[in-house]
This record gives sequence, C-alpha cells and structure tokens, in this order.
Amino acid sequence: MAEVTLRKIVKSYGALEVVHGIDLDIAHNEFVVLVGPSGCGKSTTLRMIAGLEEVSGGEIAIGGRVVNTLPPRARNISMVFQNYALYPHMTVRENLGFSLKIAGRPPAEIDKATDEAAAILGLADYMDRTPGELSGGQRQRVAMGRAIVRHPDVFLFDEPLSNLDAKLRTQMRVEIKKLHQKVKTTIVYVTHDQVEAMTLADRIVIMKDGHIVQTGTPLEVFERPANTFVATFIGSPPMNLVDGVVAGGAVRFAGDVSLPVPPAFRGRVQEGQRVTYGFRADNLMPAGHAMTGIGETAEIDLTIALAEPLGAETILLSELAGVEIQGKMYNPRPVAAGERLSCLLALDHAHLFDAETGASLRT
Amino acid sequence: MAEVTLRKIVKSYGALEVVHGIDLDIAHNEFVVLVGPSGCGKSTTLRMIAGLEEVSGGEIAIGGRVVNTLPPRARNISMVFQNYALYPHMTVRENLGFSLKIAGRPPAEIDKATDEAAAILGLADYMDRTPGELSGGQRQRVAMGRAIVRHPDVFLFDEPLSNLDAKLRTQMRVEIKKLHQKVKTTIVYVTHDQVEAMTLADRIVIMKDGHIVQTGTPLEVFERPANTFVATFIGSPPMNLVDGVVAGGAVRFAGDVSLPVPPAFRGRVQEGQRVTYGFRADNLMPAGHAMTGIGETAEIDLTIALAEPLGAETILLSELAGVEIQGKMYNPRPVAAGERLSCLLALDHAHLFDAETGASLRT
Amino acid sequence: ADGEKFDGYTLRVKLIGGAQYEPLYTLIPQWEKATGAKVEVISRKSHFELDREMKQDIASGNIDYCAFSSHTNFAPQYAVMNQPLDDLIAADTIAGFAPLVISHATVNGELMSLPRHSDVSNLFYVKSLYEDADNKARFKAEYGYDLAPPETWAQASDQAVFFTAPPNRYGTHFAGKDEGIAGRFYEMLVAEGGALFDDDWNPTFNSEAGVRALNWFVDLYSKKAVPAGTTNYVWDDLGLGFATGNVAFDLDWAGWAAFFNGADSKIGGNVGVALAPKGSSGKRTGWSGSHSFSITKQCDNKPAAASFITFLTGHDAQMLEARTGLLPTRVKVWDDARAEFTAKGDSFMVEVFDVWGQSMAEHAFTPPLIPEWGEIANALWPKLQAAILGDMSSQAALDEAADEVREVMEDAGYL
Amino acid sequence: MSRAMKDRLIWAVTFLVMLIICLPGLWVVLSAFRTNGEILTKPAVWIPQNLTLDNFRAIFGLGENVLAIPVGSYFLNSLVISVTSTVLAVVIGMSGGYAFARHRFPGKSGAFLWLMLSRTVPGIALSLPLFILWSWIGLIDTKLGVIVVYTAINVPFTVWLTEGFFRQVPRDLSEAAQIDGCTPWQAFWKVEFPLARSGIASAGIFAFLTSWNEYALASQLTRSTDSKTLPVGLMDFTAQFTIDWAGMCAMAVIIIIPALILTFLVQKHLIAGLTFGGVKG
Amino acid sequence: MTRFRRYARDHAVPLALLSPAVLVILLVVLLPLLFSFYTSFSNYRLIRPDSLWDWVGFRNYARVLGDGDFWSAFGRTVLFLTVALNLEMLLGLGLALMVNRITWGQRTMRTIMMFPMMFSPILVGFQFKYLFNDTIGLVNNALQSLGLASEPIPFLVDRWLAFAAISFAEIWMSTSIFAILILAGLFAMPKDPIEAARVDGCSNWQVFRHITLPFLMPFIYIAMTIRSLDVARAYDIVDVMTGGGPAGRTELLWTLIARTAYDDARMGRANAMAYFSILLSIFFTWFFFRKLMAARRHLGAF
Ligand SMILES: Nc1ncnc2c1ncn2[C@@H]1O[C@H](COP(=O)(O)OP(=O)(O)OP(=O)(O)O)[C@@H](O)[C@H]1O
Ligand SMILES: Nc1ncnc2c1ncn2[C@@H]1O[C@H](COP(=O)(O)OP(=O)(O)OP(=O)(O)O)[C@@H](O)[C@H]1O
Ligand SMILES: [Mg+2]
Ligand SMILES: [Mg+2]
Repeated sequence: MAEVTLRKIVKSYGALEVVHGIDLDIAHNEFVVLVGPSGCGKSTTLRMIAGLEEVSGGEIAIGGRVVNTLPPRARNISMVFQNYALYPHMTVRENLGFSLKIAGRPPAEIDKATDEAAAILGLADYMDRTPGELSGGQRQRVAMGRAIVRHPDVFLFDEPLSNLDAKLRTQMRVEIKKLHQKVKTTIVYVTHDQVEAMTLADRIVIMKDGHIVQTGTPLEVFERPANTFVATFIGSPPMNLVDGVVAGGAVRFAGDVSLPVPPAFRGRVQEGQRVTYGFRADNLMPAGHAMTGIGETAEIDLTIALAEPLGAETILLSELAGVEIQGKMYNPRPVAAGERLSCLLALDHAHLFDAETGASLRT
Repeated sequence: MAEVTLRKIVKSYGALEVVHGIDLDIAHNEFVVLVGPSGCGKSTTLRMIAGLEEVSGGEIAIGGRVVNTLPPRARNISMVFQNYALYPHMTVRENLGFSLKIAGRPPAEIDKATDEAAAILGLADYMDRTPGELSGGQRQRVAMGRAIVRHPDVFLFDEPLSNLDAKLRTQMRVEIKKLHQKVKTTIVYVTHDQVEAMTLADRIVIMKDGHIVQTGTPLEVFERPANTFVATFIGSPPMNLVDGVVAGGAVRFAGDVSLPVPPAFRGRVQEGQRVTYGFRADNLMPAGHAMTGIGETAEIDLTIALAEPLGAETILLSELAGVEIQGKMYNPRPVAAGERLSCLLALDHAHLFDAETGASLRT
Repeated sequence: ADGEKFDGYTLRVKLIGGAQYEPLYTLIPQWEKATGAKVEVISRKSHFELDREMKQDIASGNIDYCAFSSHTNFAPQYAVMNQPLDDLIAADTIAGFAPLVISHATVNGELMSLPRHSDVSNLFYVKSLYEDADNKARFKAEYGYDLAPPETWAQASDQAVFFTAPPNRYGTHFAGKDEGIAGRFYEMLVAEGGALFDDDWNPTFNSEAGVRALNWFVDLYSKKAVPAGTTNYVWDDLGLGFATGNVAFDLDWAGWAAFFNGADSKIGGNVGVALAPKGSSGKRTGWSGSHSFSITKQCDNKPAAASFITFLTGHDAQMLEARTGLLPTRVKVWDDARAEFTAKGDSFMVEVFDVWGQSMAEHAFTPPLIPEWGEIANALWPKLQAAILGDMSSQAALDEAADEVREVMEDAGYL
Repeated sequence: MSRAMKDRLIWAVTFLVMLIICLPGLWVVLSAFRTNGEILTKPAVWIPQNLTLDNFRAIFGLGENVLAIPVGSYFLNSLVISVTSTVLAVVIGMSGGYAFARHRFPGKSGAFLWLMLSRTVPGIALSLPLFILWSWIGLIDTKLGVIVVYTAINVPFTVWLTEGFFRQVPRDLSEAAQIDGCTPWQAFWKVEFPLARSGIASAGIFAFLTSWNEYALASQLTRSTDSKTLPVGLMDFTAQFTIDWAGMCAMAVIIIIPALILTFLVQKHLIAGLTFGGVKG
Repeated sequence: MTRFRRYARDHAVPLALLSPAVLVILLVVLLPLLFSFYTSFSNYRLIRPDSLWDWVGFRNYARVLGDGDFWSAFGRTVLFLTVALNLEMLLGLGLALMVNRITWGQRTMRTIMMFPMMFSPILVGFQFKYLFNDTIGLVNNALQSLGLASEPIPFLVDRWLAFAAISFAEIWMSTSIFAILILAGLFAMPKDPIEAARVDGCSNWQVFRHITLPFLMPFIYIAMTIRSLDVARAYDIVDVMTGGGPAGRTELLWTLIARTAYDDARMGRANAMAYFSILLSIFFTWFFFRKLMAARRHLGAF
C-alpha cells in the first residue's frame, strides 16, 4: 500500500518560496498527472516526494508513514529525472541494471529485467554504449528504463517522454499504462503533453505558481475547468475567452455581438453581471464542416484572419469583440484569409467565468 | 543570402556510420523542419551544419560557400541545443547577451536585445539567476533566448520547445513564426511535435536511420506519404495499416473483410497484388458522429476494444483483420468496451502501399 | 683493551657516512669477532646532518646509543651528552696520538674524543705553470721576484692575479660560504696577528688585522683573480674546480691529493704541494680539526664503547685510512704510511705526507673550542661575503659581524 | 591547413616544448652514466666519451673499497611510506573534500580556511617539536612516524583538490543513485568517486610525489635503514668534503624511474569528459 | 554545551567525514605548533635543554623586528612567492592547454610533462647548482661554446641573476604541478558550454577567456593556495644552490630560519621568525581563499 499524502508542503530556496503549502492525497495505485506552466513547482514537488529536496514545511507521508526525514533509498521509489541524470561512466546496460545490482539481485535476474526494459524502449542496440554516445531521445529512454526495471512503491516521472517522437511516445504511453496495470503502483507523472495527461491520468492536478489550482479526472478538468487559468491551460488550442456582460439571457460583447448564455449556466447569472465567455476551438466550426449531433448551437459570422491546416483539420483564426479566437474546420477545404464564414458554436460546451476572479460560474 | 546545401553528407563515429550521405537543399529564408524517430541523426545533422561535428564525408555549403573546414564562428549561425548547453557560470542575462558581447555590441544594445528576448520568453523575473536555479522549462527558454537575440544567417533549433507547456509552446511557435518573417533567415528546426512541424514548416524533411525518406510541404507529407514509414510517422495517432490483396476493385483482408480501392488508386493496382491499406483515425468515425461533406465513404462494423476520451474527441481502438486500428469519435459520447459500432471510412483519404517495399502506389 | 670480551652485547653507534669514511667500517667485523659484541649502526650521515641529529637528540633527551662520530670543532656543543674519556682510555693509548691533536680534542681539560684523522690545509699547485720559463720571466719582470710557490699570502695574491686568464683559468679560489669562509677568515686573522676574541670573550676581529685579513679576499675578488662564483663554493667545488685545471693553486686538505694526482684529474702528475703561506705576522694559516669518536654519558657499557673507539683509531685502522690520503692522528702511523708510500714509489704521496705532517705538527690550531663556534661562524660569513662582493666596506662588515657575535656571546652568558 | 596537419603541428610543438622542459632533467639522467671527471669540467665534454655503469655498480657496492648504499631498504622504505601515506591522505582527503563539497553545515568555510592555514606552518617550526613529540611516543626512526607526518602534510590539499572535483560532478547523479536504492556511501563509491577520479588521481599523484621526494622532514625523522627514504639516501653521496655528483645522478635515476612508472600508471585515470552525457541542462 | 551537542547531532555526517583530517592535522601540526609557540618566548637552544625554561618574553620577537636581515629576507620571500607562483601558474596553464589539445599519445606526453616533478627538491638544488656554476657549469659552458658569452656569467652571485636562478629552479620543478592540476581541471570541464560559445561566435581565445578560464579559476586558485604554502619546499633548493647567500642575496625566510634553528641551535628565535612567516603564509592563503570563494560564487550552483 503506497498512498502518498502531502500536507501543507512548502518549499523555499533561501528567501524565495516556490511551493506554497500544497495539499494532495494520492491513493494507492492511483495515476496522478501533474501539469502546470513551466516553473510552477512540479519538479520541485516530485523531488520533495522523492526525498531529494528537503521540505521547508509540511508533511509528506508514503504508505501512511511520514517520510520527511527519511533518505530517498528508504522510500522505495523510482524516478525519471527531467534532466535524465544518467550515470555517464556506465553503459546503458549498467545504467539500467544499477538499482537491481544495488539491491543485490542475482545477475540472471538483472539481465532479464534489463533486456526486457531495453526491448520495450527500443534500446537493445545501444546496450554497450555510454550515455555520451546516445542521442537525446535515447538518453531519455535510458532514464525511463532505469525507473521501470524496478518494482517500487511509487513511480515519479518528470516529463519522461518529452524528447521522443510522436510514434514512440504513443508506444511508451501504452507501455506505461500497461506497467501501471501490471504492477499496481502509485504513479505521479509530470507532463506538458495534453494527450499524455488525458490518456494516462486517473486524476489530473493542475498547478500554478506553487499552488494547486484544480484536481479532477481528465474529463472533469477539461469539461468543467474551475477557472479561466485551467480553461486556457488544458486543451489545445487554449479555450477562447471573451469578456462580456449578461443582458437578457445572452452575453453581450463589445461591438454589439452577443451569444446566448450556455444551458448549464442559465439561472446562475444575473442581469448586468460582468462575465467571461469561454468556448473551445473544437466547438466552433464553420457550418457545413460541423459534426453531427452537437446539441444546441449558436451561429456567428466570422472573418477568417488566418487558416492553419494541420492535416485532418484546419485551425481558423478570427476575432470576436476585439479578441482573437480560434475555431476548427474538420474535413477541411482551403480557406483564404479574409474569407467570411458562418460558424456554429456548440453551446453545451461553452462556459461562463467571473470576469473579476476568473472562477467558473458553474457552481 | 544563406541557402544551406548538404551534399552526400556522411557522419561516422569510429566504424559506426550514423548519417549515410544525405542531400538537402535549403533555400534562403526557408523554414525546414527535420523530423524522424529518436536516434535517426537529426541532431547530428544540425551539429554538422553548425560546425560542431566534423563531417566524415560530403560537403556542406552555406550561402554558396563550402564551410566544411570553417569553425562555427565563421558560419554565422545560432543554435538551440537539445541539451541546452547553457553557461552555468553566467546569469540568465549574461547567457542571453553573451553572443552580442562577443560581437562587441554596445552595452545599451545588448540590454535592449536581452530584455526584448526575456519578455518574449517570460524570463524577465529570472534575469539574475544562474541556470542551476531554474526549472527545466526555464532553462530551455534561456537556450531559446540565446539563439534569438542574434541576427544570424541560419537558425538551428534542436527541439527547442520540448519542455514547455502547451500554452507557452503555442505562444513560442507564434513568436518563432514572427521571427522568421521579420528577420528573413533560414531556419532548420528539429521537433517531435507534429503541430509544430505542420504549422511552422515551409518544408518537412523526414529522416530515418540516417537517410532522408521524404521531403515536402506539410500537407504533401501528410496527404501523400511516400511510404508506410512516413504514413505512420506523420499524424497522430499513426495511420492504420492493414495488409490485403487486391480482388475485384476492392482489397480483401484476412478474415474475409474487404474495403474498396480508394479512388486515387484505382487503375494503379492489379488483380491479386499484395498491398497495404492505409487510413488515418481521423477518417474512420462512427456513423452519427461523422463530419459532413467527407466524400465517398465505406462502411465497416467494428467492435470497440477501448475508448480513450481526449475531451473534444474520443479515440476508439478496434481491430480489423487481426490488426489493431484506431478511429475517432468527434463530439463524443461514452462508449463501452465491447460495443459494436458501425463506422464510416472516408475513402478520399485512404492510401495503398506496396506490401513488400512499403512504397506508396500513388505514382 | 685488548682481549676484553663483551659477548652478546650490542653496541649502538652513530657514525659519519660518506665515501671517504666508510672504508674504515669494513673493519668493524674484526672487532665484533674479537670481542663477541655486535655493532648496530643506527645512523650513518654526513657530518652536518649528523650534527643536526645530535642536537635534536640532546633536545629530546633521546640518547640511546653509546658511541658516535664527532669532530673536535663541534664537540663542545655536545657537552651535555659527551663522556670524558680520561678514565676510560688507557694513558698509553692516548700517548700514541700526536700531542697537538690530543690537545685539540680536549675541552676544559677533559678529553672528549679520540681523534680518527685530522685535517688542515696546504697548498696544491699546478706544477707546469710554475715551471714554465715564459711565466717565470714575465712574473719576474712584473713583480720583481722569482716565481715559486708562495711563501706569504701577499705573494699568493700576486700570483693569483698573474695566473688569471678568464674564463679558462683563475689564480685560485676559496670556499666562500658557510663555515668555509668563516674558517678561512679566521686562520687569516690569526696569520695576520689578530684574534677572534680578547681574553674576556669580547669580539676583537674587527681590528686592523681583521680588516687586513678580510681585504685579502676582497682584493682577489675585485681583481677577478677568483671565479665569481667562489662565494658559493664549498669544499667539493674547490676540489672539482682544481682537478679541471682551471685554477693555478688551491689551499685544500690532503684528502684530495690522490684524486688530484690521479687519472680522473686533468692535472694528474702535474700537482705540486707546499706549506700554507704565512700572514704578515709570520704565522702560517693552519685552521685545523679532527674527526673523532666519542662516547655518550648515557652509555650502558662504556668499556665496550671505549674498546670500540680505540679499535677504530688503532694503528691498523689508521693505516687503512692513511692509504687513501687521510691524515692519521697517531705518530707512528705517519711514519709507517710514509714508509709504505716510499716502498710503493709513490713520491707524490710521500711529499704530501711530509708537508701535511709538518703543518699538523707545527702550524695547526683550532677555532675556540666553545659550543658557540657554529653561531659565531654563521654570524660572520654573510658579512664576510657582503664585503667580498663589495656590498659594504671590510670595516663596516666586520663591525656588524662583531655586534652580532657580541649578542651571541651575551646570550650564551660569556659577557 | 587541414585539421590533421594542424593537429600534427601542435603535437610537434608540444613535443618540442616538453623536450626543452626535460633537458635539465635529462642532463641528470645522462650524467648517471658518465664519470664525474667528464660531467663537471672545462672545456665541456659535449659528446659523452664513455658511458659507464660504474656509478650504479658503486651504489650497489660492486666497486672496490666502497660500502654499498642500502638502496634496497631505502627503496622499500620510500615505497612503503609514500604509498601508504598517499593512500591515507587521499582517503582522508576525499572524505573531507566530500563533506565540504556536498554537505552544508555552519562554520564550513571557516573549517575550510582553517584546514588550509594548517599548511602555512613552515616545516622548521614543526620539525623540532615534532621530533620531540615523536621521540616521546617512540615514532622516531619508524616508517609509521613518517607516514603519519606525510599524511598530515598532504591531507589539506587532497581535501581542497577533491572538493573541487566533487563539485564538478552533478549532484543529480548521486541523487539518482540514492533513488536507485544506494546508501550515501554506495552512491559515493559507485557514482561520484568514479566521476571525480581525474581529480582524485591528480591528488594522488601530487601526494605521492610529495612524499616520494620529501627531504627536509624525512632527514630529521628518519635515522637508520629502517626508515631512511631515497631522497635522504641521496645525501649519502655528500660527504664532508666531496660530493659524488655522478653517483647522485645514478641514485636520482633509481629514484625517478619507479616514480615515473607509478605516475604513468595512475595518470591513466586522468580522463576528459567523464561526466559528459549524464545530465541535460 | 547543549548547543554544541545539537550541532554535532545535526551535522553528524560531515563532521564524521571531516574528523580524520582534523585529527591527523591536530596531531602533526597543532601540537607541535603549541610547543614551538611557547619556545618562541624562551631562549631555547637545542644544545642546552634546560634553556627551555629560560623565559625571555618578547625578546626574540623584538630582536626579529629590529633585524634588517630578517626583513630583507621577508621582502625577498614575498617577491619570490609572487614571481614564482605567477609564472608557474601561467606556464602551467599554457602547458595544460597544450597537452589538452593533443589527442595522439597524450598519456605519454603527460608523463613527460610530469618529469620534473619526479625530482626531489634537494636533487633539483644540486642540479641547478651545477648547471649554473660559473666555471664548470653546463650553461656557462654552452654559452661560451656558442660564442654567446666570453666571460663566465656568475649566475649564482649577481644579485638579480641569483634570484632569477633560484626562481628558475623552483619554477622548473613546480610548473608541471600546476600543469597537472589544471589539466585535471580541464578534464572535469563540461564540453557543452564550449560548443555553445563557439556557435555564439567565439574565437578560440574568446572561448578560453569567457568559458574555459572561469571554469578553471577555482582549480587555479586551489593550485595557487596549495603552492603558496608549498613553495616552502623551495628551502631545499635554495639551501643547496646558494644557502641564502652570497651576502644574503638569495636569503629567504626559510633558509634564515633553518640556519638559526639548527646551525645556530637558537630555536626560540627561529620560532619567532617562523611565526612571522606564518603570518605571511596566512595572508597569501587568505588572499587566494577569498579569490576562490568569489570564483565559486561566480560558478553558482556548479
Ligand atoms: N558519440 C557517439 N558515438 C556513437 N554513436 C553516436 C554518438 N553520438 C550519437 N550517436 C548515434 O548517432 C545516432 C544519431 O544521433 P542523433 O543525436 O543525431 O539523433 P537524433 O535524431 O537527434 O535523435 P533524438 O531525437 O533522440 O535526439 C544515434 O543512433 C546515436 O546513438
Ligand atoms: N536552486 C534554486 N534556487 C532558486 N529558485 C529555484 C531553484 N530551483 C528551482 N527554482 C525555482 O523554483 C520554481 C519551480 O521549479 P520547478 O523545477 O519545480 O519547476 P517545474 O514546474 O518543474 O517547471 P518546468 O516545467 O519548467 O520543469 C521555478 O520558478 C524555479 O525558477
Ligand atoms: Mg520541471
Ligand atoms: Mg537529437
């Protein structure tokens, strides 16, 4: 049993506080993904759980035992470091097998485990090279491999796939998922990749400036962002946000445009309230390129400023009430800049936030 | 004028050849994106262009001048290193301004340029820290900043955004695009991010095992992959590939399933030819969740093995003729594993490849 | 002492080491056989090294040995540990030694050591230079007297200047640092009629005689009749330099004689010897001392130690050393060695023994036998050098040295 | 100029410089095979007329009428003393250097400075008190006594030197090792030690050569063949009135060769780029 | 006391790691130092053990303070340290950089480079004493054979030549120490920043100036500190070559102290001098230590 509990964890570097008392309960065998802008304290949090960084305040418990003063080795964790931290003087094979060797496992077992990990990671051809002779992605895979050869109580992954190509990353994602199901460990995973976060997480924790902003299942945070920060942070391209004022069941924007209050928010807003209207690019599509069965829609005419074709879909950049917004054209056709398109907004997926605080008006 | 020309460039480490004679002409002011699986030789190629790695064979010319033996400083390039390579003994400000200082620019100009870059990269708060006191993403931004403060002939970017969050990455992408338009330089850019590759590139170069496999505009390589490797490498999730035999205008797969020969390939295949049928997840969707206007379709009944919700869409995993395939459900609803769905395949976007060589049968 | 037995006793000794000294020790097994004792040499070093070691031993009270090599000039320093020998050594044994040498080994009326061999300096010269007719004629023309090995230091000075032809030849050279120059100055001082101290231990060497003595060196140096580096030379440099034939005459000890006249020397067969010249007072220079053996006060078997040092300074032992050119301290050995050289037809060595024998018997004198001799020498020589190099006048140099020496004597309680 | 050409040129220049540096030393080595009369003479004999092994014979007592210098025991003493004190100094130094490089504790820079200052004491101020102290506890004229002293004089700088090198090893590597289950000791031994080995090797070389060549203290603390070291033995050639320079040179060769061999062996651990590829950023 | 105990508990590991170093230094340096400190206030003379109790207060210090010879030796020692250390550092740096460039046969070249380190200081003393001898010395012989000099040059006598000669001997012996320490520092250097600098437009010199040198500075300062203390070894060289002479022209503190202590056997006074020389060393050490700390701070977390 390895639940991980953080209680009012604070971390300061000298006078500079970078993590401001975060609370987090991670259940045994849960897969938690930590996301947040660069520099928000994700790595620091992982490193505190691992015991590499002294906790400036608060309490960390693993499996019910407070570990604040325990050395890393007593915590039985595996970690993939953001900067790899490979042993430069050892071959890939030795890097992979190091923890098992330290644990005193028999050579045959070590060989088996490293070969297995190498096969999963596509490293079999490089087993006798040292890290200096590997490409960036190969190094990252070694770092990954080093973590997965063991059977720890907790896995800590710090952006373990950032330097891999999409295909390999997909494969690795599947492998991690499998690993999680097989060995039933608790995993804390930092990533900037939305797909990774969405597909892997049991629960996503969104951090900002050393605070936790929202915790929830992937769908929760995607569909019910707690505030505009989460709304723009989760999902790509970020949610379009336009400020307006509630006026007669609709939200009126500058330039005399208005959109209906989304169904989920009806009755939760008052006339004259200043709100931020949010909707995702996925839910704004040119009529005729829209999906079927998207429920209640509103129609807006937009002038396309720029079309970015991505292959299966094209991102359309336009402008609403002076704010740049993005829409998506599925099954795309070429669009010229300046073209005027009539678009549909799927209102079921639109949001309202308090214009001041940015908090969602859903609850 | 800074066109970059590679002529039969070979790179060996001792007996091991890792780049096998690649030819590439990059026009002045062109934005070329290099993609390929981890370890295929992208960084090595960049490093040879930069002059950091000796060329084992062939010729590199920049602006028409052969530079094989020129030191890096004589090549007037900027580079973002995959591993950052920051100056650990300098503050962020000094790191950013170093190249200008070396070039003997006046302090006022240096300050202006570094402040500008810092603002773009969101580093203004960290100017007086040393790299050791930065988070991973902050370091990467410093590496990026160091490259963009200069006005070199050629920019070389080696996965410059891999450690940034999606939002920042989008911003940075826009900044890079702007930079490219503003200073009119030649850019060679390595990335694993499909969106980056698609949105930034004038031309994508796909490498594999030290060879160039295909070169073309983003749409070209997405819509007309030269072979199965490119087909699976570009686009996420990778293109589904199923082997079959041409039989009477259709391709027959194991298990007695068949699909029509896609329109673009009719007349290009012979009865009994062994082919690989390819189509993307984007183009296989449950009827009722399909987009409008997708042209000729074929219908297949699939048993869903797993549904991966991503927010605005859900990836469906299924199986065709013993091969795992993926489809996409737009505007998703919950799907249970084992559910049987009738799906539509957009035939305009399906491909046929030679089953032996993997080469596209389009030409 | 003959016939005594010390079966099973191990005698611990400290001996001077070095190529000239070690052949003697090949005799030790004979003594061991004769007495049944064992000898354990716990230290074997050059004398300066040994001297430091002794001082440390005294300082730490760590004296766990019985006999040690000493030197008559150094011996007063070891008073704390040095066993007077008068009761340990038979009078007839002592009588076998040259009286002057024994008197040098006597401090405050007590015999502190048995001398092993002595040293005193006389003149070696390159014969061919003195016999060359052309040289003779030119010298006579210039100086008005015949060219012959110098009788006085004034003549020596003339000849040194005369023979100088740098860079290939210099008139002479001298040991220019450490005790070397201090001792040379001291013997010149005596030869000029001066003295280091008056009867109350006040330094008096900054007298006129002292200035004259010092000026002899200063003149030679300023006339470049000696190599410029002579101020750094010590004994080995002198020997090597003379053997290369670069120097016309050399005041040196007898230990070099065989080497100078031998095959390794450029002037082999061409070396003449003469008594050290006289100073203006008519006295010859004769700074002397003897290597010797002593017994410690802490010794647990003084008879054995006495037997041992008697053996090492016995007739046979001294004959062995004399054959290599070292000057014996026993009267009889002088004659026997001389006879042996004569028999072998080595007339050069015979001449050496005659000359050095005479100077040991008639002209040798020691520096003051007080423990402070080392300090006095150290106070002196940098100042002597300063005068020689022209950094200050002879008088000023001697005055400064006298002040320092006075301080030394005050601290030591003489004044 | 092609790169290969340039490399070769640099090589040649370096070699030339090295040769010039070595000249005075080579003169000593050459002198070991010549006679005193031929080395120090005027006019100089530039081309050696007859090379001879007599000097070596004399050292080993094969000549006539010379007592052998106990080179064998000097050599053994030197070896035992130098190797032991080097190992001790390096181990103690590493432990201290590691503490300074990796641990934070109040008074650290004070301790660091204090350690350095201990080296400021000139040998002279030490040698006599040390001698007295040593003779009280019976360490005079023992190898152990010399070993302890050499260890102490080498420790301060092995501390500073290894400290400098441990700093160059990215902290993340030992962290990774601890995550991998290492005790701090294992992390040190398996990861940081191998990566700092250039520095440790150079500290070792330096400590070894210092001990191997030390004369001033050894000449006081050693007395007999039980403990006398080679440099002290070198003084056996200086007698009261003569110096056998050729013999000394021969002895010098005997001293130099083992040192050269040992250094050559140890310095293979001076390796460039040990930490390359370990961490990114 | 409890504060001390808490300190010890909180920092048990570093304290334990440091303790062997502290212990051995305590035994070999501190204890003797206390003794010699005491004797500097006595008229202690080696050959009169009872003079240890002959307390003379500050007489030794007063005399040393008023001793012109001492102060000129003091000044010369400072000059010697400055000249020798700086030259050794520069030459050592040059050698290290040169050897670092070499790829083929580097190990052999390194061994050759360390050749002078194999020479015991007394041997070096004799070696240069003979090389620089004015009549039969090799250097003079060579100069005369080549016709570059007609008169023998008194290398060990002339005021400045003698100083140059002892400096030369010291530099010859010790440059390779710097070289090897700096070389090891070069080896420990990360190569990424160098590549970045080259791309940033640095010439080889600029790479050296802005990247390599800042990295090496801590190592250089460590080497300087070590050496500034260690040049006391030059005692052996100087003692053999000139014995501090002639006329005190090459007198350094160490030769003066040693002669006072052993030849004069005036330990008390020698120790008083020694404490002045300790002050000098402390100054040098502190100076380099400050530099080292500054360089470290500059390297930041590295
Ligand atoms: N010093 C070296 N010795 C031997 N092989 C090397 C060395 N450096 C790189 N390689 C190999 O060369 C190949 C190309 O490396 P390169 O760094 O160019 O890959 P890459 O395309 O940049 O990969 P990634 O996306 O993982 O960064 C890799 O297979 C790598 O293992
Ligand atoms: N040694 C240090 N001294 C001062 N500040 C530091 C230090 N290390 C990290 N920081 C700061 O702490 C904050 C959190 O860093 P952390 O590495 O946890 O960020 P992160 O969330 O992992 O970011 P990224 O996604 O960029 O890796 C950052 O703003 C960083 O600048
Ligand atoms: Mg991080
Ligand atoms: Mg790469």
